[in-house]
Order: sequence, then C-alpha cells, then structure tokens
Amino acid sequence: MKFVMAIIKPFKLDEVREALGTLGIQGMTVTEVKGFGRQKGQTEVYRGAEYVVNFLPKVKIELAVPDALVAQVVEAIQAAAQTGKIGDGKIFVFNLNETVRIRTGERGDEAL
Amino acid sequence: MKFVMAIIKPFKLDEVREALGTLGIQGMTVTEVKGFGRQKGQTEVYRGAEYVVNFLPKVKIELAVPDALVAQVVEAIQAAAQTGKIGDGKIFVFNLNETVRIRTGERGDEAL
Amino acid sequence: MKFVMAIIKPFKLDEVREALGTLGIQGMTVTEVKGFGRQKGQTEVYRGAEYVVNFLPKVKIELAVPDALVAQVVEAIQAAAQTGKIGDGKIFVFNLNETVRIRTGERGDEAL
Amino acid sequence: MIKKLGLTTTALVAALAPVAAFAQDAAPELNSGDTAWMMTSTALVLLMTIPGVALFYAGMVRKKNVLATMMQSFAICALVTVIWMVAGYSLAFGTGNAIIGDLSKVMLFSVGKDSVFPAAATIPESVFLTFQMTFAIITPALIAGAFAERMKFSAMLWFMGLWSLLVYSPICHWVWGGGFLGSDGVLDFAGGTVVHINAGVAGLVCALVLGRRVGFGSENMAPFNLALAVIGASMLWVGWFGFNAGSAVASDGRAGMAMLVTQVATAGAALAWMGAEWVVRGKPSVLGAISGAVAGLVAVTPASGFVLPFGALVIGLAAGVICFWSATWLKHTLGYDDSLDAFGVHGVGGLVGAILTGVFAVEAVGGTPGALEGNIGQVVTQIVGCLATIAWSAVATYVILRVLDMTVGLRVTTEQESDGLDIALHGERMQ
Amino acid sequence: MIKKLGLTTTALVAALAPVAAFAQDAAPELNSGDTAWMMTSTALVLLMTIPGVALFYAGMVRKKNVLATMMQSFAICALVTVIWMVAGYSLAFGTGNAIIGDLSKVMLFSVGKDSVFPAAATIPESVFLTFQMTFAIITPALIAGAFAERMKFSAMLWFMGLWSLLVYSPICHWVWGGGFLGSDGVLDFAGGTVVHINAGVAGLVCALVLGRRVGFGSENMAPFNLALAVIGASMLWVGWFGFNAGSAVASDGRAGMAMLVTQVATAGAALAWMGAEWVVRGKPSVLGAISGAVAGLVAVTPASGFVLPFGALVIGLAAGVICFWSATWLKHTLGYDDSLDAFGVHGVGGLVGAILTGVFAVEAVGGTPGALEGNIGQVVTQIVGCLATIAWSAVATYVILRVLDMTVGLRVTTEQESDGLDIALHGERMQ
Amino acid sequence: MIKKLGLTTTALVAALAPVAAFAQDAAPELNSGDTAWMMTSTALVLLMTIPGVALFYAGMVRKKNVLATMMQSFAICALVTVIWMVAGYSLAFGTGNAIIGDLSKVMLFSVGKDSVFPAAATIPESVFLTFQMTFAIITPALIAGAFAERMKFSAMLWFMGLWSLLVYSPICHWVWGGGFLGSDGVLDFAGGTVVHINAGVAGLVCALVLGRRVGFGSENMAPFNLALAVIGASMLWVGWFGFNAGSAVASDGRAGMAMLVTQVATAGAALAWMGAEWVVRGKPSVLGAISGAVAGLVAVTPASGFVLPFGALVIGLAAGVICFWSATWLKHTLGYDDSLDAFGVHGVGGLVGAILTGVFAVEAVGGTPGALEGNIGQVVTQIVGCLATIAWSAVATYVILRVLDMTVGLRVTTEQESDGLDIALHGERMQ
Ligand SMILES: Nc1ncnc2c1ncn2[C@@H]1O[C@H](COP(=O)(O)OP(=O)(O)O)[C@@H](O)[C@H]1O
Ligand SMILES: Nc1ncnc2c1ncn2[C@@H]1O[C@H](COP(=O)(O)OP(=O)(O)O)[C@@H](O)[C@H]1O
Ligand SMILES: Nc1ncnc2c1ncn2[C@@H]1O[C@H](COP(=O)(O)OP(=O)(O)O)[C@@H](O)[C@H]1O
Repeated sequence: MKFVMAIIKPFKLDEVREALGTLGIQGMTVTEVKGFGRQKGQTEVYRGAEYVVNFLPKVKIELAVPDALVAQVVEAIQAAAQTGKIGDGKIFVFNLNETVRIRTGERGDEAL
Repeated sequence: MKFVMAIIKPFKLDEVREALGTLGIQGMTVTEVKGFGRQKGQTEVYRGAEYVVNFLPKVKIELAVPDALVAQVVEAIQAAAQTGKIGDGKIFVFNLNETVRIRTGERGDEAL
Repeated sequence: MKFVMAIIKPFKLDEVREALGTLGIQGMTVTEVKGFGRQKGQTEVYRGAEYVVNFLPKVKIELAVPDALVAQVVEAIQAAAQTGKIGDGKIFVFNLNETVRIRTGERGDEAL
Repeated sequence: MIKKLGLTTTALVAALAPVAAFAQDAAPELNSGDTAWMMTSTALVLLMTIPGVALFYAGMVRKKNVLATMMQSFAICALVTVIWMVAGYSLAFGTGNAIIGDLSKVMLFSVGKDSVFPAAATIPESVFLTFQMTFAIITPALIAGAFAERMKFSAMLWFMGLWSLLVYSPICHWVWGGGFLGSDGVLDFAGGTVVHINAGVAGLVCALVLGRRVGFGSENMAPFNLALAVIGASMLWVGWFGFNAGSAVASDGRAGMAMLVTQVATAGAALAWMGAEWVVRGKPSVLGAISGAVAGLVAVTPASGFVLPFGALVIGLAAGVICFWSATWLKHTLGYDDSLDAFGVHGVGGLVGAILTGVFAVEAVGGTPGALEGNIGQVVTQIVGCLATIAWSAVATYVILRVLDMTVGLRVTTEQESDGLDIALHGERMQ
Repeated sequence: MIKKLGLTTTALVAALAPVAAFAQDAAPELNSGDTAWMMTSTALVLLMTIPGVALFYAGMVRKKNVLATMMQSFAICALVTVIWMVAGYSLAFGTGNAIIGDLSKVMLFSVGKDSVFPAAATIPESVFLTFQMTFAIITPALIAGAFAERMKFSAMLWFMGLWSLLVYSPICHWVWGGGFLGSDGVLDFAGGTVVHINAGVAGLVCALVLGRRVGFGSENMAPFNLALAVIGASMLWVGWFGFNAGSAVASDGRAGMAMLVTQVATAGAALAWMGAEWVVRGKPSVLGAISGAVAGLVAVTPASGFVLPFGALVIGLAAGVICFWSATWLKHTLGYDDSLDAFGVHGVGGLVGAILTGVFAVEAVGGTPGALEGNIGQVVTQIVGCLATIAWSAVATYVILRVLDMTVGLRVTTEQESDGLDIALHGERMQ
Repeated sequence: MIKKLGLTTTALVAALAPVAAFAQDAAPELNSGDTAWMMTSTALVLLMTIPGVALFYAGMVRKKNVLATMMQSFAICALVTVIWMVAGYSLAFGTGNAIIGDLSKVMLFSVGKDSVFPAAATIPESVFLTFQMTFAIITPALIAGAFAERMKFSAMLWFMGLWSLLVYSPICHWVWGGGFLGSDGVLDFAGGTVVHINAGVAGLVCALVLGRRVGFGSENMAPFNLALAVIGASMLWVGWFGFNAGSAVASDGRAGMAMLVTQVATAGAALAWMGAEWVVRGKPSVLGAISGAVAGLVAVTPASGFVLPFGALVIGLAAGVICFWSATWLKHTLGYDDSLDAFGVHGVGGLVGAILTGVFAVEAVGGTPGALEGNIGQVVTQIVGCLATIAWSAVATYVILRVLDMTVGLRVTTEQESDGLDIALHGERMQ
C-alpha cells in the first residue's frame, strides 16, 4: 500500500475528487492548509499597516491506495489539479506499512 | 519508531485519548479534517439551492510511538474509536526515520 | 528525498520560515493543529462549568527536502523553534518515495 | 398603565377613576409625546427578543446549535404575535374576572384606528396592545434558554403556543389586566412576576422534564462565540429602557425615573457578579459581567416605577451576587441542566427583585410605600404574588410538557443532538 | 405625509387643503411628539440599512465576500446621503410637475432650522427630508442583493448614484411628491412601489445584465454565516416600525395601527414561509423564517396605513407563500442568478402587497375603501401603479447598466471573483 | 441644553433667562415630546457604547483579544454608571464654581421623580442626568482603543474610575455645567472638546505611557473580524443621532437640523477617507469607509447645533481626509502604537470639528455667527477651548497613569500578551 498526499488549489478539489472517483476510489481525507512557495500572496492594508500574506490557502488530500493504483492515482490528481499557473501544488507518495478499518478491523488492502 | 495516523469521528476523541493514556502515551497531535468515504453527508438547502455535503467532519490523530508499542496502540485506538457504524475511520501506520524533541534536542525513542 | 514534519509553537512560525529560507528552502505547507503533551493547557470557566483545555494550539510544518539537506533542515528548525520551555514540539523525518510538481509534472528532487 | 391599577386594593375602581376624572373634563385625549415614547418602547422591547435574546442565547451554545437557538427566538416572535392577536390579548386584557379576561377582543376585530384602552388613555390601543405583545413575545423566548440544544422544534412551537395562552395570558391578567394579584396590591411595574419569575420557573420545569443534554458534565460545552452573547446582552440592556420606562405608559417623570433606576441597578449587578467571580474564581469573566447585567435588569424590572436610585443600586448589587450563586453553585449542586440559566438568572433574579421592591418602594415615586417606609406588609404581599406565579407556572408548564411528550415528543434523538440541531432540524450550518 | 395626498384624485388640492385649513386658525405649529417620533423613525430606518441590510446580505454570501457585501450597504449609505442633499430631495419633493420635482431645494440651501414642508407641517423640514433620505438610501441598498459577489465596486457606485437620481427620485415624486400616481389615487403608504417593486425590478435587471456568478449551480455557495443574516433580519423587523409607522409623519392612531399591522403581517409571513418549506422540504429553515419575515414586511409596506390587523394577517400569509415560491421554484426554473433574491422577495413581495392593499384597504383607517368594501376599482389603480413603476425601473436600470458596461465595466474578472471581492476589491479579509 | 449656555459670553444670565421667562408665565412644564425624544436619545447613546464601541473596537483586534476588548466597553459602562451616580454628576452639573461643580447631588439623593434641572426645564432631571451619564460612559470607552491588547483589566478599571472623576467631570463642567469655557463662549454642541478631544488626547498619553504592543511593526496584527467593526460603526452612526440631536434637549427644529447635519457630515467623511485611500493605496477599504464615517461623526459633534448642511459637508470632507492622514501617515511616522486610533480619529477629528465650528457656525441656527459670518474671533475662542481641554486631559491622564503604574501596574506580562487577554485575564475564549 502507498499513501498519497497532494497539496492543491482549493477550487480544484471537486475536480480531483471526481477524477479519483472514476478510478473507483471513494475514500480520502481532506485538510485545509496554508501553502508557502513560489506563488506570491496578496497584500492587506489596515489603516496604513501593510501585511503581505505570503501563505496561500491550499487543500491537502490524503489517501491510502493499493500499490497497483498508485501510478494512476498520481496521474489523475496531476491532470485534474493542474491549471498550469504557479502554485498548483505537489503530490507526495509514501510507503504505508499498515491500514486498519476501525469499524470492522479489516487490515491491508481490504481496509481501504 | 512508527508513526500512527488515525482518522476518527470527532466525538470519539476523548475516549481515544484516555485509552492511549492507559498505555502511557501522553503526546499526540490532532487536526480537524474532512472525510470522504462510504458514509453519506447531509443535505443543506438554502432557498431551494441544495448542497449535498459529501464530506464529514473527522478528526485526525497523529502520534509517534516506539516499535514495541505499535500493536497495542493500534488496538487501543480501534477499540476506543469504534461505534460499528459506517464512517468510523481508518488507522494508518508509517515508518518513522527520526524524531527530535525541539526543546532538548533528544532523538529517537527518548524524544517521544 | 525526505519528508520533514515539525510541530511547533505558533508564534515561532515566522522565525522557522526565515531560518529555512537561509537554507534556500522556499516551499512548505502549514497546518493549524492541536497538541497534546506534557505542556498543560489553561482552564476556562463559564458560569461555574470548568473546562481544562488540555490541547494547545500548535502549528504543523511539512516540507519535502532532498536527502542532502535533511540534517541542516532539522537543525535549523530545532534552533529556530526552541524556547527551552515545555511544549516546544517535535520534528519527525520520513522517507519519501516520490514527489510530483503538479504544474509541470517534474518528479523527484526537481519537483521540490 | 395597568400597573398603576396595582397600587390600591380596590383595583377596578382605581382603574376607572382616572378615566372617569378625565371624562368629566372631556374625552381623554391622545398625547403625541406619550404615543411617540410608547411606539419607541415597543420597538425597543422587540429588539430585546430579536436579536437580543436570540444573540444572548446563541452566543452561549456550541457551534452546531447556534442557528437553531436563534431560530427559537425568531419563531417564537412570529408565533406569539399571531397568538396574541387571535386570543392572547383578549384573555389578558379583556375585562373578564379576577382570574382571566374574556373573548371580547378576539382577532382584534374590535380594535380600530381610534380605539383607546381605558387605563392607557393617552395612547392608541393599537400601540398599547403591540407594546404588551412584545412582552408576551419575550417571556417564552426567555424560557428557551433552559432547554437549549435538545428540544424538538415542533414540540417547542406547540409548547410555546399553549404556554402563551394557558400561562402567560392568565398571569398577565392577574397582575396587570384587572386580576386578583393587582387588586391585592402586588407591585410589579414591568414584569418581575409576569415575565421573569414566570419564565424562570417554566424554564426550570422544562430542564427537569427534558433532562440533561447528552454529555452534560463530561463533554466540553464551552460557548462557541461569546461575542454574540455580549451583543445580545447589550441589546437587552438598551432595549430594557423600553421595557421598564415604557411600562409607565407615558413620557413623564415616572418613566424617566424608571429609566434611571434601570441603568443603576444593571450596572450594580454587573459589577457585583464580576466582583464575586473575581473573588471566588480569580478572574472576572465577560460572561459573568453580561450575566450580572441581565440579572440586574431582571431584578429592577418589578421595582422600576417604585424606587429611587439608591434602592435600585442595592437591588442590583444583591441580584448580582445572588444570581452568581444560583447560576454557578446552586445549579451544579442540584445537578439539573438549565442550559443557559433561564431559572438561575430570570427566576432567581425575578424573586430577588419582586421581594426587594416591597422593601425599597418609595411612596413619592409610585404611590406605595415599602418596608423601609414602614409598610412591612408590602413584602408579604410581594411574596404572595411570587408564590401564586410560581405555583401556576410550575403546574401548568408541567402538564403541558407531559401532554406534549406523550403526543409529539419533546426531545430530539441522541444522534440529532450529537449532529447538532442546526443541521438535524433545519438543514443548515454555520460554515 | 405626502402619502395622505395619494388618497384623492385631486391630489394637489387635497395636499394644500389641510395646510390651508390650519392657516386659517394660525400658522401650523410644530408638534414635539410628532417630531420626536419622526426623529426616532429616521434613526430606525437608518438602522435598517446599516447594519440591517448590510448584515442580512453579508450573512448569505460566501466568506470571501462578507466584507465587500457589507461595504456595498455602507458606501451606498454615504453616497446617497450626499446625492439626496445635492439634488435628490429637490427632484423628488420640489414642486415641479406630475413627472419630476424641480431644483428649488438643490444643496438644501433653502432649508433652515425653522423650515417646514407644507404637507408635513407638524415637524421641521430637516426631519422630514432626513427621514425621506433614509428611504432613498435603503432602496438602492436592497438592489445590491441581486448582483452580490460579482460587481465592481466602482461600477456599483456609479450605478447607484445615477439610479438614485434617474429612477428613485422620479418614482418617489410620482407617488409621494405630487406626481401623477399619487394624483391617480395609488395607495402606497410606505413604499411598496417606490421602494420595493422598484428595487426588486432593478435587481432583476441587474441579475440578467451581469449574468450568473461563476460556478452558479455547480459550486457550493452556501451562506457562510447565517447568524449575521438573522441579526440583519431582526434589525430590519425592528427598524421597519420606523419605516411604516413613521410614514404617518405623526405620532397618532394611524401610526399606531401601522405599527400593529406591520407586526402581524410579518409574523404571518414568517410562519407561512416556514410552513411552506416544512411541507415541501421536510424541514423549516432559519433562512426561510427570516426570508418570510422580510417578505411580510415588504408586502405590508404599502398597506400599513390603510388596513386592519386581519387584512394584514392575510397579506402576510400570502406574501410568505408566494415569495417562498418565487425565491425557490421560480428563480431556479428561469435560471437567473438573483444572488440574494432582491427580486424574489422585494419585487414579488412588493407586488403582492401593492395589489392586496387595494383589496384590504379600510376607509376608517386610511380614508380609502378597498375592494372588500366595494371599491373594486382600487385594485385596478394599484395595478396601474405597479406597472408604471416596473416599466420605468426596468428601462432606466437597463440603460444605466449598459452605459456603465461600455464605460467603466460592470463585472470583476474571473480571477477576482474566485479570490473573493474582499481581498480583490478592498484588500481586506475576514481572518 | 447647557450647551445653549455656551452661546453668549454672559452664560449664566442667558441660562437663567429662558427659565425666568417661563417662570413669569407659570412653573416650567414638562413636555412629553421633549421627554420622549430625550429618553430615546439616552437609549441611542447607550447603544453607541454597548454594543457600538465594543464591536467597533473588538472587530479590529486579533482573535485572542476580541472578548477582552468588548469587556472593556461593557465594564466601563457599568463602572461609570455607578461613579456618575455617586459623585460624577454632582461634580459636573452641581452649581459649584467656574472650575468644578459641588457635592449637592452626591448619590443622587436630591433627585426625585419630579425634579427638574433648571437649564433643561422641559424634561425630568432623571432623564437629563441619565442622558448625560451615557456621555460620561462613552468617553472613557473611546480611550480604550488606544491601549487595546495590552492593559491589565484591574488597572483599566482604576484608571477609568479616576479619570471619570478627575478629568471628565471637570471638563464637562467647564463647557456645559456653568464653567469657564462655556462662559467664554466656546461652542461645543455635543462634545467635540468634552468627549472627543478629551478622549483622544487621553488615549495618546496612554499609548505613549504603556508603550507598543509586543510585535508591533513586525507581527501580523490584522483585524480578526472586520464585520464586527462594521456593525459597531453602524451602531455608532445610528446612535449618534441621539448624541447630537439629543444635545438640543428638545424635540424641535434645532434637534432636527442637528440630525440632518450629522448625517451629511458623516457621509462626506466616509466618502472622503475612502476616496483618499483609493487614490493613495489603490483600493478603498471597508475599514477606511467606517473609519471615515466615525471621523465625520466626531467632527460634526461640536458643530451639530450650529451649522447648516453645506457647512457640515465641508466639515465632513475635511475630517475624512485629515483623519485618514493622521491614522495612517502620522501614526506610523511618529511610531506610537495607538492601537485602534483613539487619538488619530477622535483627537484629530475632534480638533478639526471644534475649529471648523468656529468657521461655519450660522447665527440663525445656534445664535452665534462663525468666521464666515464675520465673527472671526469665534475661531480663536474655539482654539482656546481645545487648548484648555488638551492641557488638562494630558496632564491629569499622565499623572493617573504614573500613579497606577507604581501601584497596581499597567501592563500585562509578555506571556499574557502573547496568550491573548481573553484567556489570560478572563479565562474565556472565542472557540
Ligand atoms: N518542499 C515542499 N514541501 C511541502 N510542500 C510544498 C513544498 N513546496 C511547495 N509546497 C506546497 O505546494 C504549494 C505550491 O508551491 P509553489 O512553489 O507556490 O508552486 P508550484 O508548485 O507551482 O511550483 C505551496 O503553496 C506549498 O503548499
Ligand atoms: N483510502 C482512504 N485514504 C484516506 N482516508 C480514508 C480512506 N478511506 C476512508 N478514509 C477516511 O475514513 C473516513 C471513514 O471512511 P468511510 O468509508 O466513510 O467509513 P468506514 O471507514 O467505516 O468504511 C472517511 O471519512 C475518510 O476521512
Ligand atoms: N508522540 C507524539 N506524537 C506526535 N506528536 C507529539 C507527540 N508528543 C508530543 N507531540 C506534539 O508535540 C507538542 C509538544 O509536546 P510536549 O510534550 O507538550 O512538550 P515537549 O515537546 O517540550 O516535551 C504536543 O503539543 C504535540 O502536538
């Protein structure tokens, strides 16, 4: 099993979910995060006090996938999340030792 | 060392923490996340505009544990977080290369 | 490639970012989390109902780095995030199998 | 206003006397200043419920129940308006007997542009009855604090509708509508018994019958957004000028004095609760300050047309300390879950105020002396008024709840409660 | 007020008659009670826009547009104040002809401390014109609901400024300023045509010309913080007492009755929308309850000085159900994106109210009988009033928008829209 | 009101003249319309502090200090109420001498239901003193903006209590209570010197003595929830009608004109700040628009009973631009941390208004001509009034702060400041 983590632009979440759905993937966990990177943030000014907000709202998607699907999953995410503009984000792939489905106690690929 | 990540129902957090406490574990990091899975979300309607919110609020627990404790930890989480109803969540186990306690610089199991 | 995750005190974020900047690192992802640990939380009282809030607001930093930089990165974070008081947090290091830059499709160290 | 009737033991005679006196001169004339103040007061008292109570309560619940809590105040406002129009006003202020009014004003068919209610002869009846309507609205809205976060919305509507007709209208009649408590000389300028003791006791019965919230005492039930509660308390404070000074039903010196003593008692109670908390807990809290203010407002309500500033200050200080004790120590000791302290603040504060009105009443202000001016019997009269209110409010509330429990059912399911009432009952969420 | 002029077909004569009558006795005298009520009403109507409409609308948009939405109401308040001073008041209430006023009151140079507007002779002209100013402010503020989340701020200011002069002032003159609709006997006590139909129709045109928001129908556009909307709706409800009862321009029985019927209709409409939703959708929503209340307030606006409580209740119930239908079914079926239902609530509710005023008007209240009292022609007169308003509002709004689209441009870029107007237009964020 | 005394150089004579004139006819009679308006105004001015200032300020701080900031306004409201009752009113409005009142009204023992304050003879004294109390409340509440996010709560209470007695009451006496500034002919209708310059200067001294917030200039201190600030500013705007038009202490043409010019100046200033920002920064901000509105309200305060709409518009435009400059450029250049611009808006805006009142005063409105009507000396008189206020406010504030710093200590610890005052001082959090 592998664990795929992707940082994407928030408004791309729905498209990515749909793309993964067509691969038969229905489970994932999503977190609101702040991204620092090459993309520059916007400036806020409050009564003359300027704050350059150099983080940008991003969304982190995490999903465990069977080894066989990893390549497809990465490709699907990349295709769906891409705008071609700076700040599109990253995909990271990790080894996953074990997965347990809490409800049933199933382990491994069955637990996904 | 291993790194255990669990996605659970929010109202189970206290029970899980207590269960882990009885194993002598006192450190962990918790994040509010949104889960997509088999469990279906509720429908919101605003002046006729319907939004099926297909993510559900979940809580992610992350904790680094010595190898010796992993099995117990996973079991404890599974037992405490289980309701038997769909949406109970997952536990993932990763290899952890290194841990550092920022305050002291301790490394490895001592840092946990 | 390695994946470094650090849990730090929120007000140390700017210093850590600067420290990493001097190593040439400009990308990272930040999440607001709640930490449980040795550090004790504060008590809130509402009309006689007491709640000891035993989690504390922390910030999680995640960044993928080339193997060559890991040691320096860990050191930089530890130095910048340290106050010497309890609750300073932890640094975790993971193996990272693969990284993809969504915008360009670059992989591996080039994608960072 | 009708409260003026309450000053003598021969209330009906007294009530008609000024009107008769007027009649000798000429037909009583509308006074545009009185009318202006009463319309303003009506707007201020409405403001107390929406958004006042709505915010005060919504600011103290958990995030998942914020909207549902506001919805209770808002829906009660709409529902009771119609009920008051249909029959509530008639039952409360129709002539009737010592216990209940009559049906002469049902549907307000008898109210025209130029109608005047005899005991409020300088303003149009339309204004008098709308002003009174806002009192009929806020009283049930206050009860809702006791069962927050766990009652079915349908059951709540049924309960409030029945309660308004079976509990509010009669007690209102007893005190202000020509009923026996007013005749007995019970002093209640703006609603210590009718509104606050009544709502507080009903709330306590609700809390007991519905039972505690799931997780009460174990789960963290910290208020989600106390800023909302501070806005709500502020609206209550400001709006209460209409509540108390408006109860003079005139724009005169008595109204002015009612406004002044309201301000003084409220400030005193806010400082007292804050101070008590500072001593006992080590920190003065925002929730404490606003709770104290509301306790002071409650306690000065019956007293407002009868006392002078110094008496008001004492009433406020007493209410602040005593309600702090009831909302913290008493509730936790007895273990009932009066979620937002409808009883602890309104019931207890109302009792403190009703009794101390008998102590601090000044003849030169409201026509009746209190214990400090030698009329010790007034305290007894006040206690009788409290007991009558408590008895009927408790019994009738209990019966209504039991009947509803057997028919529509009072409580949401455990799952709905844990999902939160916003999404479970109304299909909406604070994002 | 001038609305009184609307009661006869010989409006100008009628308008001067009472003044003349007065003049025979003595110079008309200021009445301190009337003045007090009108200053209060002015404050109440201002409260309706800031923070009323600002919150009502801001509570329904997405987080990224909350501040920009509040900014629209606030900036309109400032802008229209100056425009009303410069020329708006003069165009609306200067004598002029049947279509438009004149420039005699430009810059308010002719208004002194002791000036009196003849048809409102018991209050200072300064109060009359400030009261009317608050109406001129809220009307464009209501339109903004239709194009929320996508209009350029600069374009919005241009649009509102021009609209105020070219659409609001003339229609205000037609009905209240001595123009042809008032002369024709159209009944509009507080602004069913002038304010609500006018704003609603202009909103619909805006929604059509600007087009839908990016992602309309596919993205989740759930309101970010409905608690804000509930506060806003509550402020609207309370403030509307000034709007409707203030339109009596006196502190008297007609004002009192206007207040009472406002309360009744609003409650009825809130219950009706809530009930309709409960039946159709299975859950009564908070957004539904407050939308219903606003629909009721809108519908009773033209009727308020003319009907009795029972008529008001029917008007409220009708408005609640019909506006529920227009804001849910109609909008989604026709597919236009009237973001916050400026047309669905104000346009449709205004039409319901304007027409039913012709049905339920009672001679004893406002001097004119309605269809139920045998004067069926009044319904026709009302419809004529609606059509004239719709026609001018639609055409002029369309022309202004087209001109602005070709010059300053109406819409933000797609990127600004997706970033949110708060940061894109104002450089600020809700943290 | 007493402000009328300020119109002539023989103030005391003038003050008694109308009363005497009345007395010849009969005892001065209460006027129900005046009383209604003054009770309404009292409610409106209270609304300005709670929740007005509370929200305006809380909306500009960081999340961790939202509740503590609201708490300051709320606690000041309670504290000053009691202080005003105990001695503040007596020191300000007791006869006394040219510098300070006396102790004749201590504890309000001398105030009964029928008491009348001679210079406000048409309303009950209870109303007059409660109206004045709301001014005594808001002034210290405004100061709190200068030291937001870093002062100890206990020190704040001590400071405000002492400041109210030692600074507010005397200066109030100087201008309105029969003191030397009123006698000298300083025009201050509703509190340009007494309230705004006074609070602004005291705020500046606080900011300097307490020092900057930890992280000032480096950390992100962006406002957490500007929506709250918009609600607060709106409440201020609406409530200010009571502040300014209420300062006529009558429901008459002068009150009406005060209301109108308040509206105009506020709108002008909001547009001016917004415009200045648009030009200088490229974007008009919401914070700018509301700050401008408040600056306009401040500046028109002394002028409101003396000028006509055109003068008010100029005053507003000037205040908007100048306060934009002081709150942005001046503060950042000099480097003091006046957190929420108590000085930048109230101090500077008050100065602009006080001086321009001397320019634009119109004899036909307030009895005194200004420089434009040839009375150039009035500008000098106004400047004298400002300087006297600045001098006493600065010196006395400084002394009080130093004494408190040596006794209770002024500032929270660095750790408390970084944890936030909500949890550190009050044990509560916005969840
Ligand atoms: N080394 C990294 N480790 C973790 N997250 C990163 C890293 N670099 C970038 N990110 C995340 O990816 C987002 C996009 O990166 P950015 O450099 O702005 O654009 P791009 O990926 O298009 O080059 C960032 O906002 C951040 O959340
Ligand atoms: N493949 C996955 N990878 C990551 N998280 C997952 C995955 N599948 C499910 N989850 C998480 O677990 C939660 C519960 O999953 P769900 O399918 O609803 O129920 P169950 O685990 O009981 O089968 C989801 O809401 C999601 O947060
Ligand atoms: N075993 C663990 N796994 C994951 N996170 C941990 C673990 N132990 C501590 N943490 C995180 O580190 C933070 C600091 O830990 P704490 O024990 O309070 O202090 P210290 O690190 O100084 O000993 C905690 O709040 C928590 O977020």
